[in-house]
Amino acid sequence: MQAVDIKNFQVNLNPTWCPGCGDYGLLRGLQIALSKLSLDPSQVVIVSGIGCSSNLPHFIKSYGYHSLHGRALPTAEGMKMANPNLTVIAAGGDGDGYGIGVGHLIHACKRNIDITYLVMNNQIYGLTTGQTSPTSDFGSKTKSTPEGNYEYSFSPIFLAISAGATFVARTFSGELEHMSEIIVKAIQHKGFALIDDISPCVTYNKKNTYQWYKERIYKLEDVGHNPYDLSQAIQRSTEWEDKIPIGVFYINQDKLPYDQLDPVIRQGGIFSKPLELTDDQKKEILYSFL
Amino acid sequence: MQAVDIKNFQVNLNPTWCPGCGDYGLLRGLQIALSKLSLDPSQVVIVSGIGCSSNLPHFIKSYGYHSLHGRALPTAEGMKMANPNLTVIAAGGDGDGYGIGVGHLIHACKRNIDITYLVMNNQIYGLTTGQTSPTSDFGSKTKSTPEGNYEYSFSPIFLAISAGATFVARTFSGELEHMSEIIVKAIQHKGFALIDDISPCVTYNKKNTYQWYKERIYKLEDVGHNPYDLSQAIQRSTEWEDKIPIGVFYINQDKLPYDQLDPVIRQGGIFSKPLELTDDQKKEILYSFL
Amino acid sequence: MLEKDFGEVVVRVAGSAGDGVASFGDTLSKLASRMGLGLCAYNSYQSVIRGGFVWLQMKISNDKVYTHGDNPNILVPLNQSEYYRHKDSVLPGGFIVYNSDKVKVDQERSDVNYVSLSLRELSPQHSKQAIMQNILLLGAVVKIVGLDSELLKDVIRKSFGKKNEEVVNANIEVMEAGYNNTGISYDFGIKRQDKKYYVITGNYAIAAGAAIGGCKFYAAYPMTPATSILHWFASNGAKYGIVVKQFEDEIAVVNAAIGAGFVGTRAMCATSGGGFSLMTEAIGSAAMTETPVVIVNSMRGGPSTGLPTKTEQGDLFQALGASQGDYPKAIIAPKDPVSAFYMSAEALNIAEKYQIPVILLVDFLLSNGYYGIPFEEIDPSKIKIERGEIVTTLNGEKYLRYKDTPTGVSPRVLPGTSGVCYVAATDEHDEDGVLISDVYTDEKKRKKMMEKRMRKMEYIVKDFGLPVVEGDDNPDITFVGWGSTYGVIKETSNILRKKGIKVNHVHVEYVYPVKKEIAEILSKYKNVVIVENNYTSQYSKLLRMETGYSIEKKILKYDGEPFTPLYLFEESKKYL
Amino acid sequence: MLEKDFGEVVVRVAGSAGDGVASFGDTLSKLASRMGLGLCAYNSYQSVIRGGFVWLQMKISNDKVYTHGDNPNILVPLNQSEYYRHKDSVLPGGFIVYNSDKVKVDQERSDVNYVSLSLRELSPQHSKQAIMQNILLLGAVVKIVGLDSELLKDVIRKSFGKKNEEVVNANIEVMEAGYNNTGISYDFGIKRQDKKYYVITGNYAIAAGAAIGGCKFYAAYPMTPATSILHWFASNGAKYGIVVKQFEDEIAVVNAAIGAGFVGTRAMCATSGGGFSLMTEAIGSAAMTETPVVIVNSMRGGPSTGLPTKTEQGDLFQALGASQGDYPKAIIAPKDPVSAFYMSAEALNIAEKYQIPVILLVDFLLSNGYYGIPFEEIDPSKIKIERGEIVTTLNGEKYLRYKDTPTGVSPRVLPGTSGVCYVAATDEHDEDGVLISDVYTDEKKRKKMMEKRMRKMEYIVKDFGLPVVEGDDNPDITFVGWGSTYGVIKETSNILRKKGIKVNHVHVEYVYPVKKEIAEILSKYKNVVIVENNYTSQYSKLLRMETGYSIEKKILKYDGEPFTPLYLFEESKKYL
Ligand SMILES: Cc1ncc(C[n+]2csc(CCOP(=O)(O)OP(=O)(O)O)c2C)c(N)n1
Ligand SMILES: Cc1ncc(C[n+]2csc(CCOP(=O)(O)OP(=O)(O)O)c2C)c(N)n1
Ligand code: SF4
Ligand code: SF4
Ligand SMILES: [Mg+2]
Ligand SMILES: [Mg+2]
Repeated sequence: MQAVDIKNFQVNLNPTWCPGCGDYGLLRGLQIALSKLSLDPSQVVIVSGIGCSSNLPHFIKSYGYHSLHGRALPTAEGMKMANPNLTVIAAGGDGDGYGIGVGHLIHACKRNIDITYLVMNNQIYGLTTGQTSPTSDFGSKTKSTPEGNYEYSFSPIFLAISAGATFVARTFSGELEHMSEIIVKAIQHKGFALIDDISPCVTYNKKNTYQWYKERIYKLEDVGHNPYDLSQAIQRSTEWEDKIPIGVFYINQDKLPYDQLDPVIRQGGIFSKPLELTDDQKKEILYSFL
Repeated sequence: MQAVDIKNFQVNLNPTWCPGCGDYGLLRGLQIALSKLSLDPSQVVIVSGIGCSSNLPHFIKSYGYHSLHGRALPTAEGMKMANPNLTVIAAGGDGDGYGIGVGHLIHACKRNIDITYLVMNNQIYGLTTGQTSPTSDFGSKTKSTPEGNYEYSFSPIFLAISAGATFVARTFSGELEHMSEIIVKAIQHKGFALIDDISPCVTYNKKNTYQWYKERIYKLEDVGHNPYDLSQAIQRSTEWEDKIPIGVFYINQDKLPYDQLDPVIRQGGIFSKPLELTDDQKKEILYSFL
Repeated sequence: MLEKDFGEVVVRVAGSAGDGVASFGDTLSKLASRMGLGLCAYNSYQSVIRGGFVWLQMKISNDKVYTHGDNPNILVPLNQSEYYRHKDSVLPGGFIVYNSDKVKVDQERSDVNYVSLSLRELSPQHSKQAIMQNILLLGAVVKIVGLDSELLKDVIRKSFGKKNEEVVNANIEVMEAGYNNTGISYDFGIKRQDKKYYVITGNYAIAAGAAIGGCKFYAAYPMTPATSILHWFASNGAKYGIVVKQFEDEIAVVNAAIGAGFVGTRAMCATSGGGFSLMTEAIGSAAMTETPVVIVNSMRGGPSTGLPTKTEQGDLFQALGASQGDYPKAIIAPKDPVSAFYMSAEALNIAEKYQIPVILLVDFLLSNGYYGIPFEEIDPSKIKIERGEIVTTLNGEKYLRYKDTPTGVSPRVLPGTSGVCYVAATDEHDEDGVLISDVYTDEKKRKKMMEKRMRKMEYIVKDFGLPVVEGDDNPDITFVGWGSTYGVIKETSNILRKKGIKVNHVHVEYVYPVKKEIAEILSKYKNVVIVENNYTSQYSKLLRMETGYSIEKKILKYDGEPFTPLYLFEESKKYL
Repeated sequence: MLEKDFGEVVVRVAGSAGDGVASFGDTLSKLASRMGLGLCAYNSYQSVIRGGFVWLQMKISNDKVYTHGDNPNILVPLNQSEYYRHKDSVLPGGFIVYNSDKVKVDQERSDVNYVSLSLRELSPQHSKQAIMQNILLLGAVVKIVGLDSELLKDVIRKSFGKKNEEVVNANIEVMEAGYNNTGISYDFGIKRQDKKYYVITGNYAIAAGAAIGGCKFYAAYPMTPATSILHWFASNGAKYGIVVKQFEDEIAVVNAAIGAGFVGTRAMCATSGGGFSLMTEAIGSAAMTETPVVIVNSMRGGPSTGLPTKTEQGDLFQALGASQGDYPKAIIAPKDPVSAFYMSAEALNIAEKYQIPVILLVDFLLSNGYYGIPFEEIDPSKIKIERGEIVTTLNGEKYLRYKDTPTGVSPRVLPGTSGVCYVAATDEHDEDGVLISDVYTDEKKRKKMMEKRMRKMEYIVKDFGLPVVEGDDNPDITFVGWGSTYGVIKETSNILRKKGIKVNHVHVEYVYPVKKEIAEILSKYKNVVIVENNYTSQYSKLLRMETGYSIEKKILKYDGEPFTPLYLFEESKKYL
């Protein structure tokens, strides 16, 4: 691949994350991936929700939309439907995407719309100073569960596959090269791609630290995982506490993305077309009421 | 089982459903199940959303709460947490539960709270006169997709399993005995139980008719399905167009329900306790601010 | 003698859901409009799919019609219970037209004419199809009123299309049986007119206005009474290059519309109060990111799920209080389908020009009522697409997305434009889009940005039109209304005038920001009465809060049904 | 000479998030209150976890304190940039206390005293722990002001607990190094008092009031500035038999609270504007099903995500316009932590007594400010649990859940009660709970039920207290405020009085329904000025809309920071 200079995607603003935050890793991995893909920053829109992680669009050069908590995906979908020529990337946290926003995630997976969704999963609500998230481990002590979390966590990988996502992967903010390669594939994939990035919160998650993850992480490609096999994918998707796989869990190339099925979007979207209808079209509309 | 008279669960009000609507089947199946369980109607609360199917609480004797579109589950969860002695049943449509309400469904599954959720799935939005629902088949022509639905439908069974539900089944409104047995098991199950009831809409869904279903439906117990086996369950959960399994897909007895984990709910909930704190407790609270 | 004006007739058909009440109305409306007659119809239906008590009433006239009228001249009960429920509503001298197979007449009134037809006898081969009674009875109505049965055949042919010749013939046959076996008729003075009418609902007018106004993205989640806008777009969108999408909920709907608006499309969505509640958070966010978006809220009986198929004007304060904090927005409420057509397009213009959310407030009555609209009143060439300032090339100068300008409006660069990049954020930000909420909230910057946004309101209100003021000088009574009550106030005013009372009528369509001139106009009149279809008189509250002008006299209705002229006439007596 | 009143001192500590600004304040507040001193602190922080410009200011006094004051007597800059940012704010004669390892003093002012300490020199063994500079500098502050360092040791011991003896000793050591190496002090007139204070934030007061008021179900989704209520309940709930649950979003939160309320529990939830937006649909539904629920909305800078950690009173209209249609609800806004404590319990009473949603409106300032509250002002025995009518046994008569009563309130039977069954519906229903929206919307029934519900408002408003009216007869100026501005108006009034101006102060806590008496009270005064922390003066709008009474003179602030006495004093000059 002919990469452009990563500087194309850098801005003159320091991230406001805590030193050591995993989100620096994803930011860097994304910048590497975009430069590998030789994309023009002005053809990329990054849409986020609210959370520490959701501040990301401010720290990368591209168009950005820093939307509401949990609403990155529908906002991104509207953009993609209106202008499918744009590379639309959604980004945010685990609370944002798997908590308040999980309904949109399920439907975006189902819709298989051509968006790449990057979730910086730190198993905690960072910006609100450390409450339980949907991926917080059972028993985790957080500010909202000081005696331990009484909910079993779910696997976002498993969930996304069951909802119909066609590209599902996990990356680790401590493995930039691996991450950037997967982001490249996800963006190239035609359809909805979820990347669950393990992005440690060094301030509020004292259980799931870099160290904790490093002891458990292994690469799917190292164990001969076949991402085109649904049952293998599901089996791997539920691994956690002992071993944590990263890499591409699942790819499905049989389903067309929504934007190639819808007759209007398929034609390059509405963006390039004039807004005004022709006189004949206007007449046709009115005459239908005769 | 020592059943009480089904009349205990009947009211003096005719359902407002169209003649032939599948929801009559679920209503009857539920009444049979409740009478088989010999429950006292005043110890049962049925909570619904909005939709044709969500009118159900009015047609059965018990306490009922006809809540908002998509919000049956959180309302029911609040009830169960406040008074775990009640048998709390949530009910509604596919739009209600898998569309607008799917985020709550995912989290109720994850939480494994001891509620039975009955979804009358007709693959259409009935009350709003026939638009696409999340379970509408790909290509279905509905009022909102006159040229055919461009989304792939998902399997609510698969979804619920991936989210952590511990009892997942499908019934058919044309098979009352089978249905009522499964509802009995679901209510007896300690934890979250989803029943996806195939409940044909005779008015707006001209594709997925009784006939269409009957040609495809088979019973899981007839093929030796083991509901304790996750991978078997998942494999069956994705069957549709050709063959449609009904029966219990999945049971997981390893996870405790939320209401038995939370230290306050576990003690029989707050309902029976006096509201007023003791003087010592009041003092303790205030002294903590000294 | 009929107490009605010569040259008009009111027909009411009553049955259960599934009985075909709506299609009876539909066919009759087509016939009337093709005869050059004016009409207005209201369908009072229920929130069930089958059963329930449904009635549709249509006023047909030689002239344009503004309401569906009061008591009917002709009642067509489709079943026994509806016969009982409605029989007393028929005006003396009027008609009750029924199928004697289904309706047994007792408790007979001596002052009305009973027209009895038996489907079984007149058309035995079709008597199994219950729905056939409608066309039989319609034939009778056509005969009584003296409408054109040949034209009706044409309408039937068009409705069922070429493919269904058998159905067409059956319908024509039965219709003729009804027509020919009705021995009675009455001269209502209804005559074919040399006029052309569209027959349109408020919702269709909104859809058409938006499509012609350049809407290219329509998102929705079904909700009565807004759903038929979705249906229109779903059936017609592709033809006109409009992306139409039903999302998983209203939150997704409005955020998707905002996303589409952000990348430069004209986007609209519609819902009713419950869905609007869910949209409010995003509506505030559009104001903060300065992204254009139009939200139609078609109000129904509230609170909560309330009366899903009934009318009310109860969501004004919801629109006003949508989302937290102070931010610029516009609320406009068309008075009839003609206004709905133009204002739908205008909403898109306001949204883009000021980069704000615009709320188009209508209600069940306007959304789903059928109106005959004279041809010349709908002129698509009057709709101009105004997008506000969009910058496509920059001459080297630094682009500030949120530049502080005299009007508060900052020229947009649309994503995809090369050489520029910015971030739009729902957090408070400076002119360049950089957050001022995270590192240091500079109080001066915050104040500047708040004032920049709110400044738009001063300009929007200047763009807004004055209220419609119609009627007599030195009025004995002045009616104030907003939105869908225009028609009924107009007809009531005419009734009052016939009694020698001088009436004028001030009707507000540009609701918020409030034009102060409205208070000035009203303060010239001595007997000002507000008419609202809600409990708390929301508009008069808004007016008082914004201008200090109080309207003390109120006629309010909140029982689910719309005002009718006689009802309003009776109510207005207390202020005369 | 210090321009401050004798007997009080204002200390400001400034740093970045993560520098320990809050814990500096916490320790100081504990010391002060244990010395019997009054205090009030405001923490101006940012919406980032690390970095950002954060400062906390505390006023300490021999008497009760109402605000965090204006410019400080003592500044403690924790890093270089904050030294520059804040140094000019110090009052002449004041002190700048700093760690010379981290802060280099230049641009020196000749009118303030510089107190320089080096952690590296004074306590080399702890110099690696940056956080230790705080206790060093606190030691210095204690010395300057003449606070009790022995008591401070006690506070340190309590804070770190017995398990951390090493940490305790280290902290005491460093504190003493600061104390002993500060050679300067000043007589602020601060003296140990024989008074007892609680130190409490508004949020803790709400939580405590609710717990003592019988709240047994608390649901939330984290959102600044409401989050610490959740933290309090999460840590303390189990002890008091309170179910505490963080749900997946605010929609689930409020519906779960309603569900809990339906089965007979006292339920509360809290959020800020964005989450409140998502709750609105359900708030209307609670009114329709007549289910008690209390929603706390702690306002922050808006619109949209806005200024998450800044203060504003901008959500009044959001509360007012929450959900579609007209329905009964109450909005109350405590003026300080004492009111917050009682009104939180009162909200639960109102909700159950009238079976309605009650909105408790507070803001960032009140929620997160620390206040010293004299012991006797918080008396739990004053909180009475009033549940309204609950029927547990029926003597054979037919139970009507929604019985039309003179007050509009229908006695409740709680689910689980045997012999009764009913359905509560968000659709319109009759007295027995049966829907009237589905089969036939009887207009009379609908009207009756609407009036039944709305009738509650007449009784609620009677229960409501009058506004607090304080101050001089024949005032030259009358301040009107609501919610958290009470303290600053009170202090400003005192400043004005010292200048010979007669001031009175009308403060509203029972916001909606509006008591008409408020207009009557205000109309007695000639120079009425409203003080609001928002752009559009939302309360004066509400007051005008409900009573017709206009307040034309306004002092508004919407830059994120709260009013301070001097600011308000300066602004009020234009009306004198
Ligand atoms: C509707 C709404 N509810 C709550 C919040 C408060 N809030 C801001 S960020 C956040 C959660 C952040 O967690 P996550 O998405 O995991 O991001 P992280 O900070 O961990 O990167 C919450 C609850 C909000 N902004 N909006
Ligand atoms: C927030 C909100 N949005 C939309 C609606 C309108 N609405 C009522 S029922 C319904 C869908 C019904 O479909 P489903 O849940 O499948 O139930 P069915 O009628 O098919 O039994 C919708 C969209 C509503 N009541 N509330
Ligand atoms: S709080 Fe956690 S998630 Fe947020 S910036 Fe700091 S380390 Fe990252
Ligand atoms: S419309 Fe469909 S779902 Fe609704 S009652 Fe009729 S058959 Fe049942
Ligand atoms: Mg997180
Ligand atoms: Mg359905």
